[in-house]
Amino acid sequence: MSGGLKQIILQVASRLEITDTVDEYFRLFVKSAGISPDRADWIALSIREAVNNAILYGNKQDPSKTVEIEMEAGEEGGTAMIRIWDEGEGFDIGNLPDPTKEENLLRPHGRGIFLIRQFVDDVRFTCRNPKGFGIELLIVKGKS
Amino acid sequence: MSGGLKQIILQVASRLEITDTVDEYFRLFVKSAGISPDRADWIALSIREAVNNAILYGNKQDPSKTVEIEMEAGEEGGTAMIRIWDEGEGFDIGNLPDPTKEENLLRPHGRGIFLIRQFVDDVRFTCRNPKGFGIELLIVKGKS
Amino acid sequence: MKFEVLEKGDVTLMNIGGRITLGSGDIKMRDKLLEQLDKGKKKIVLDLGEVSFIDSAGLGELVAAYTSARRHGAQVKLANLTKKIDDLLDITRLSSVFETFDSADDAVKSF
Amino acid sequence: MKFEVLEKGDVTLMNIGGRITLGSGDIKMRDKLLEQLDKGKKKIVLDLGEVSFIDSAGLGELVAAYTSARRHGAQVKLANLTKKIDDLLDITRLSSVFETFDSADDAVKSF
Ligand SMILES: Nc1ncnc2c1ncn2[C@@H]1O[C@H](COP(=O)(O)OP(=O)(O)O)[C@@H](O)[C@H]1O
Ligand SMILES: Nc1ncnc2c1ncn2[C@@H]1O[C@H](COP(=O)(O)OP(=O)(O)O)[C@@H](O)[C@H]1O
Repeated sequence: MSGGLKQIILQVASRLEITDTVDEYFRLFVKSAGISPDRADWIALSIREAVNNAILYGNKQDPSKTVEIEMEAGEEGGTAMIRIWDEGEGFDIGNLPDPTKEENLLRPHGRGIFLIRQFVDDVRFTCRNPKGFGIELLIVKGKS
Repeated sequence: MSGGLKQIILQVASRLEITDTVDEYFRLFVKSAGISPDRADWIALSIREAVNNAILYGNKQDPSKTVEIEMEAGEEGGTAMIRIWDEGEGFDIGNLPDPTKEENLLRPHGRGIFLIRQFVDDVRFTCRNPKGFGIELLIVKGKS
Repeated sequence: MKFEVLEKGDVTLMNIGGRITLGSGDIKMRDKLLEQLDKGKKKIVLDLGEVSFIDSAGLGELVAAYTSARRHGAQVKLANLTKKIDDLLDITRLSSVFETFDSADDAVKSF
Repeated sequence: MKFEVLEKGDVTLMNIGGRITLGSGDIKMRDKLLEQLDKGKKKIVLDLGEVSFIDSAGLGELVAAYTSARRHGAQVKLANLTKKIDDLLDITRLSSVFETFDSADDAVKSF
């Protein structure tokens, strides 16, 4: 934990407009968590992708369903963790087509998870009770 | 809930410097929650008082202890709720001297809870398991 | 989002500004482009110099622009990429799909 | 936090700027004031015009300034309150404790 902030949790309705609000909170979080500013834009993009997916696929844009974003600052010089939870069933993550393969290049979709994997240091998928699918983005704070 | 943000939860270490960080998050929250801007400064002061008390008295400035700040946006035009939790035992809230009484006017302390009561629409004290004392600030969003 | 359509000889130059992201900008770009394709325009340059931000949905729209154009026998080229968009095209290998130019002028002349 | 001490005849004018809050500004104000009291100053004006923010600990420091001065046979007056600080003094009834003035000049002349 750096500067005293340990964790922020945001609970938001499943509406696509909310990603901008989440972004504003992330920008504040970056300052307290000691994430390198040159990475912030790319991590912000990763969070947008994950939040959009949670809203679209996890919660099917049902505004009564909640998306929860946890941002954990972690130790100074250690790792920060960002988790995006939805109320859905998740999906078969082993089975995503690689968007950079020749035959997929002209598909208009399927680049979200791929981009996330490029910009954060580790991605994990996880579930919780009673129901909830989560994607966990790990950020090694020393890296730039 | 307004604009899609339902709730923010901040978990912070028990260090006095953290109140400025909490304030920054509150300023963002004000925008999403639809709290009238002319009240924001006074509610911000109330939050500072409650967070300082949680750090000083609840957690005795032990930085390993956590203060948790929940900001719940509530329905549009309804009430917002802000809860400040510490890991302490609480205190006898019925027994606080009135700082505006003649005999207390020259005391340097004892104005925090009094100020909070002036600026928010209701104050409740509450406990939770396994341990934790909370002060709950209710804000009627229509009021200015 | 900003859209400005200029005729440069037989080349259509579209100056795009703002964000191309899911739910904002993406659909609009598609509509504006189809309008030009329906008019029979065959040579199209998208000037992205003032695009502040793009996400995977925005990248998808660029790809859709490319394929719609091809279906109409037209061609889309990109100009004036910011460093961030350039990086995104590289990372997603879309740089192998698009012809990109440093300036709108260069792109217009290249047809 | 800003502290500036000016001599106006036998009146000590302290221009205070920034925040007077728990852990920042509060202790410093106390020290600066005691310094003046120890020098034997008896007439003190605190100009709060540039104080951006004050909390209950800051109000407590103002009270402590008042009582320390009294113990030294000195007097503290306040000048140039912002609307917010004025409201806080009213709400806490500290306006009945302090003599307050619209300008530092008025406060200095009032002794
Ligand atoms: N939170 C989620 N819940 C359920 N399915 C998901 C979730 N996130 C992603 N997916 C699935 O993974 C696929 C790939 O997602 P992504 O790489 O972001 O690309 P896109 O959103 O463009 O399809 C989605 O089409 C969807 O089927
Ligand atoms: N979170 C808390 N846990 C335990 N005691 C508290 C807490 N908040 C306030 N108190 C008690 O209530 C008293 C009054 O608090 P307050 O009105 O803020 O004035 P001050 O902090 O200046 O004493 C404190 O001195 C303390 O004894």
